[in-house]
Amino acid sequence: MITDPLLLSIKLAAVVSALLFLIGIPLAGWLSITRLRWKFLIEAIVALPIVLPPTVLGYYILVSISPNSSIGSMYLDVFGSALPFSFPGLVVASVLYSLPFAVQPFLAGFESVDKRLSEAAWTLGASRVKTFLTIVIPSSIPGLITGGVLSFAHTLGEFGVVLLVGGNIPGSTQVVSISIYDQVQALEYEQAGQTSLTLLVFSFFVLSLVYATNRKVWTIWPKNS
Amino acid sequence: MITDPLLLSIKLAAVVSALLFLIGIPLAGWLSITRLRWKFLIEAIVALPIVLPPTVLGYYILVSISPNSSIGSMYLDVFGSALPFSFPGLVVASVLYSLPFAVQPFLAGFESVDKRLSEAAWTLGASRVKTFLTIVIPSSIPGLITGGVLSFAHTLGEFGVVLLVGGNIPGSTQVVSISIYDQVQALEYEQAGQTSLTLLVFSFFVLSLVYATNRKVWTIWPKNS
Amino acid sequence: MAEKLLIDIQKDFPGRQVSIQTELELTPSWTVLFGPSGAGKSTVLRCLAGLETPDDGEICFGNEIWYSKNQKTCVTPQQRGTGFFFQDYALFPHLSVKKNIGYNLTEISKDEKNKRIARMVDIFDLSKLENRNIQSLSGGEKQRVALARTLCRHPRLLLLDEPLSALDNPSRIRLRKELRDLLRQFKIPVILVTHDRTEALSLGDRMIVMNHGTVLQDGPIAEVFSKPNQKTTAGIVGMENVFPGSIREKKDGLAIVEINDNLLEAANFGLDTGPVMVGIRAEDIVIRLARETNSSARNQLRGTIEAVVLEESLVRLTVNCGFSIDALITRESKEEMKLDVSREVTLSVKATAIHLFPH
Amino acid sequence: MAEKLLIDIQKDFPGRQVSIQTELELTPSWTVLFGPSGAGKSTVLRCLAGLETPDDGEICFGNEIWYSKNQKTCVTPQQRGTGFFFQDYALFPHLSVKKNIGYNLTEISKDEKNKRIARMVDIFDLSKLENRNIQSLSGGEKQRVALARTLCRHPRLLLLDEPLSALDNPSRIRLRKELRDLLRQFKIPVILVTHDRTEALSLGDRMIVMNHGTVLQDGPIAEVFSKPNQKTTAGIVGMENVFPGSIREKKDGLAIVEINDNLLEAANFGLDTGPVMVGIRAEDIVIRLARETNSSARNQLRGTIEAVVLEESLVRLTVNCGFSIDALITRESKEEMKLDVSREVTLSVKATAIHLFPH
Amino acid sequence: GTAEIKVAAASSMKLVFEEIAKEFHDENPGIKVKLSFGSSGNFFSQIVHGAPYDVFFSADTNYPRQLVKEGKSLGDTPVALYAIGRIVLWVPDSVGLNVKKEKSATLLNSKIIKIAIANPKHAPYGRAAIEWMNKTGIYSQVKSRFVLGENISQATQFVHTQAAQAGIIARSLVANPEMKSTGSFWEIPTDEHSPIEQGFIILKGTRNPLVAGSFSEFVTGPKGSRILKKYGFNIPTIHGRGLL
Ligand SMILES: Nc1ncnc2c1ncn2[C@@H]1O[C@H](COP(=O)(O)OP(=O)(O)OP(=O)(O)O)[C@@H](O)[C@H]1O
Ligand SMILES: Nc1ncnc2c1ncn2[C@@H]1O[C@H](COP(=O)(O)OP(=O)(O)OP(=O)(O)O)[C@@H](O)[C@H]1O
Ligand SMILES: [Mg+2]
Ligand SMILES: [Mg+2]
Repeated sequence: MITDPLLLSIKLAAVVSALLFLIGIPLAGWLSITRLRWKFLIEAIVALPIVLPPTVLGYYILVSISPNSSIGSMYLDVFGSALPFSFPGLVVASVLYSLPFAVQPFLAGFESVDKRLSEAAWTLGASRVKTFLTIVIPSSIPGLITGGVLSFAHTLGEFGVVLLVGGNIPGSTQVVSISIYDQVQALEYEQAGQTSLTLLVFSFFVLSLVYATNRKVWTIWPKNS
Repeated sequence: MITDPLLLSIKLAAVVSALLFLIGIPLAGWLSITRLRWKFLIEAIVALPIVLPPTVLGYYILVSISPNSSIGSMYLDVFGSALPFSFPGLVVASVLYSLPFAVQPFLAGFESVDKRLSEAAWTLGASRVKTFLTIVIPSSIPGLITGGVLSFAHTLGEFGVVLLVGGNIPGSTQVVSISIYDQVQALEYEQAGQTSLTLLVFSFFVLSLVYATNRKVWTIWPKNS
Repeated sequence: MAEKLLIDIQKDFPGRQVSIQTELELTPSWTVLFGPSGAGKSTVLRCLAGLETPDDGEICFGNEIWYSKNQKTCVTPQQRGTGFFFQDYALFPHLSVKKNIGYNLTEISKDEKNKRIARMVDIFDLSKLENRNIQSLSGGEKQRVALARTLCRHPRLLLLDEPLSALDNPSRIRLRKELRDLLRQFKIPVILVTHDRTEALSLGDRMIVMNHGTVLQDGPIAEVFSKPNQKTTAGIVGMENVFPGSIREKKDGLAIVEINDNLLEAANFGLDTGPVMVGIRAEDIVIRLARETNSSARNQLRGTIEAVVLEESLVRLTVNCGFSIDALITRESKEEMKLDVSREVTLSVKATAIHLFPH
Repeated sequence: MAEKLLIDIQKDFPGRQVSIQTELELTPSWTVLFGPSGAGKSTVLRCLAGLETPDDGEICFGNEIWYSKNQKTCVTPQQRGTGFFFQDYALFPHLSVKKNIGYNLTEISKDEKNKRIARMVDIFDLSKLENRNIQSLSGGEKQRVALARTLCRHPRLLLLDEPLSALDNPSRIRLRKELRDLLRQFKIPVILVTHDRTEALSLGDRMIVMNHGTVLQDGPIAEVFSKPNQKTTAGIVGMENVFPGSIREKKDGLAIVEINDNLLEAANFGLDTGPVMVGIRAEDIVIRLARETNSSARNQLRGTIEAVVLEESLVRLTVNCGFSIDALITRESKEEMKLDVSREVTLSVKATAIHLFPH
Repeated sequence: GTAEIKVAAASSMKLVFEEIAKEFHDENPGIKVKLSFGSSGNFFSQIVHGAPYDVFFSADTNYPRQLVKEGKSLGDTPVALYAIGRIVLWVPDSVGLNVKKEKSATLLNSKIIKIAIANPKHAPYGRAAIEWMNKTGIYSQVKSRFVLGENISQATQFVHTQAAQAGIIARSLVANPEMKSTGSFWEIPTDEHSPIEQGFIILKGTRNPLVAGSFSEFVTGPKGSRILKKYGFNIPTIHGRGLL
């Protein structure tokens, strides 16, 4: 079991990013192809969670997943443990909170893919879903990476929501952002500085890696004819 | 003078978004055309602020702009008032914090513009800057809007950084997210719910408007030949 | 009775309308959509592929209703199973040449798939490019890949939007020949958009001439070329003597071609006996009053002048020699030989001036 | 002495190399880069425009060094002031047709700017499309807009990458004629990439034939067409009799053309007196043993056979009538007339078979 | 003219100070009191870096004491107390336990899966809770069930949402009608943990030391004490400066 807050954060961010790919790509994909008149309302709803302060959002999430809410009791019945103050609870909350940071760049990426490529795939018999998976997604790598990076980093630094839904339990919900906060509150500035530095160095390393690889993708596919 | 926290938040978000366009577009533009080998490091640095918990980031920003720091004292000398615990201080902190949410989508947008359009503009004698302004930017509207929306919404919901740098002073730095937080802290759930709802309704309205307009942009420019 | 493709559609654009009404037999034949830039050719093709929804009318493919305004039916592009070649290629930039060609070939076994791709690579001379990425290809190379990709699927109706227009001359001539042969085995109807006369003549059985969004003429290709129904059409297709004929025999590098019971000798560039389209430019026909010998002009036809029309600095003679044929001569020649209606003349044509388009 | 454009560059691609070494006079002349798909034509043009940096060599435009590997110089595209026409248009999708054409026309007054745009709109027949957005244009319409945009700036070197290839036939013919006239006033050197023989012949003064990334032949256009230096070149350019000549006078719809002191009569389609390029297809020349009368073939030249070459089913005769001219006849004709080297013959050509390319 | 003071107070004191400020304003109409609430730890950082508050009412005595050390106190006067907090054990009705009867044993019930407390690392209420549990000897048995709020208000939210089934929270917060109607509490005897002393200082940077002084005197005076008591605080027997 992971007890180090940094590792826990990384695990959380990785799980959340992965889930956001799973949820965000179909959602953004649907938004990019639907001809629904009111799709902009859905786009707006997806972006809404950002405008609430995280702790407040956390409070509302907590209310709606606590065991006496319908969602919470359903979860309790199925999995035998409560959602709040657990790692799965953190995941649910972070996914909700970071959703717009994934969906928005995904959508921007999908919308900039030439419509004719999709049309070509359709006439080659590929279903809309297959076209989306094999043509649109691979042509939107920069957007997907942006979304992935934003949501990964955002989850790493997430604090308010995680604090409220997680309850700061060492080894299960005490992620690194909370532990740094605690250190600052306890006026342990030196320790806080060290933890922050570790987090920054790690993040810098990961982000650099992602961006450097992304760059390479474009070198393999030169843009000049 | 604006005293209502919601109006103050809107003002802050508007100023910050505007500044992020001013700062983020050149930065993302430079990143999109530079052939610098190490540009991915700069991309990583831009994204770094997200990974720190907002209050911790706020703490470090506070330390570095307080009048005992060099930046802070310089500002004090020039403008005659201290940066922290003032509206300009909030702006500085929010810009720093929201920078990646603007720069990333901008960059993804710029990078998806066909290289040949820029080349065409160059051979028509347009400088790199003019090309960027007149060709690349108008061709990346979805990315720009995504960046703008993300940073506007993000600033509206920003809490930790603003709390630390602003100090929750009614009428000058008490933005709506902090006042909702206060209400929740004081268990004034009903009032918090009302303020949240106002904020959500307002944001929903703004976001819908933005997305609906964005949609229209694409209807004016049909993609099929 | 062969099944038919019924097209009767109308598509509105701001300030412009494209409409077409025609019926094509679903036999392995070639229909050419011919017309100048902006005529609406691509629009018609896109409606047939299901990429564009017409604003009115219907499209029936045999018994299948592909589109019907009244019945509110619009079959998806996937279900139509047409092959579509895009004017600007629309190749997948993230896939290699090979993967582009084999895209979505899922119904067949892997072996069969590889075989098909290999055949396409071979036919379109792409062997050196197989694993290249699309962005590094030149314009012509891209076009060949796009053609290969479209044909690889054995579609049941092939829609080609100017497939050869960006190719260089040698490749174009080679592919034009091969395209027909190649498609013969697939036994599918083809609709070809082009604005190249030679391409239309070489490939088309039937021709639909469009201009400003409407159909000007619609009929067998020889008829449209030889008897344009109006001046606009004539201007668009250009004037030509075009006759359906057939190669009777071949000897010593000459092909003996029969047109309406007349035998002509044509230089033979490797065509087989069988039906051909015969084209003779009006300006290539030499008129004389008597038969002559000792000339390299091998084909001599006797006929009577039916019409004399002045055309700018030239004179167009229509001569009946069992079938009508046009000749273009200078005014001076006409004066010198005193040519006029009902005068009997000899037409002579060099074997090399008789153009055979395989059919 | 006119200034020169010196090109001596090499560009490496994975598995392919493009290199060229030549010198062009910076006079208002047309150089044609000719070659099949993938030959490297676009690459050379992009290096000249500064869009691609060569891997070795140098480019000098008069006294200006545009690129030099040794001096580590590479002038930006903006400073070079070349006009570049992109093979795939590269029109700005967010600007109207008019705004595309007038893009970055900042050095001139607004009045002047509008006048220029109006002129371009007129020349390229875009008046109905002026305010349309680019995405709604058809393929050919896009190409015309792109041409107009490039020419609107009066560049000091014009680089055209297949400017007419996607146009329909009537527009292509019209624009081919107009392009030369139009550019004459601008007095700029033009480098044209094409794989269309007629286009090359109509527009080019000089021709550089490329294949597989290297230059095969480089010289005056008539020379390259008439005397290809090797079989590959011959295959690429196609065989033609091409001579520089000039129209002496015009009468009764005929143009009297002088080639090497011989006078020929050609059908005149509105050309003025002055220098022209004269093209006669080898297969259009009729050979007979004696002079003849009463024929619509107006041009008769006496000459001696210099060479007899068998070509597949045909025979190519090279006849010297003061200048060398090739004729293509069937084997049967050769046998019947017993043609052989040093035999004297009469060549006759119809006035309509003499093709004049304005120069 | 009107004078203005800025008062920084712990967020758990929001209701109390809003009432105090109102009464103070009624008494001194010329003085405007601007209240800022937040975590005492954050106020500490902010004051160190020049935050423009006049008086700082902390939720403990540690942060103000540190500030005195940093030389941020007006005239270097030491921390003065203004209230003593109390903790209670609060259980939502839905759990179905009678906390008033079972007292500390409530926490050992298997229905109590999570126990909300404030983070003992920096929140005095949390520290007091731990101390009490140690004293009653249940600490080691319940320790694994803790969920930690950043401050006492958050701990309260945990139980109030019933995500946690019991909470050791401030007496002042259960007076809130929201809490009253949804659960019941048992007051933890004050002798089972050291007193939760809450101190304040007048800050050196104050522009208006007189007004700041009169406001803090109002808080510690009879009217302030009455309000504090009403919200469940005990009043320190000696307010005298220099006590700490
Ligand atoms: N989305 C659109 N909006 C407005 N007008 C359109 C749209 N699509 C096509 N058009 C117009 O309809 C007409 C027909 O276009 P289409 O692309 O079918 O021409 P085309 O015959 O294929 O020409 P080309 O040979 O140049 O490709 C053109 O005038 C074009 O401008
Ligand atoms: N970025 C690149 N990477 C790899 N190979 C390239 C790249 N750009 C061009 N090439 C190759 O260089 C060769 C020359 O390409 P170029 O585009 O100059 O041909 P072209 O003569 O213009 O042909 P076309 O008439 O088909 O446009 C081609 O084989 C092409 O595949
Ligand atoms: Mg078209
Ligand atoms: Mg090219």
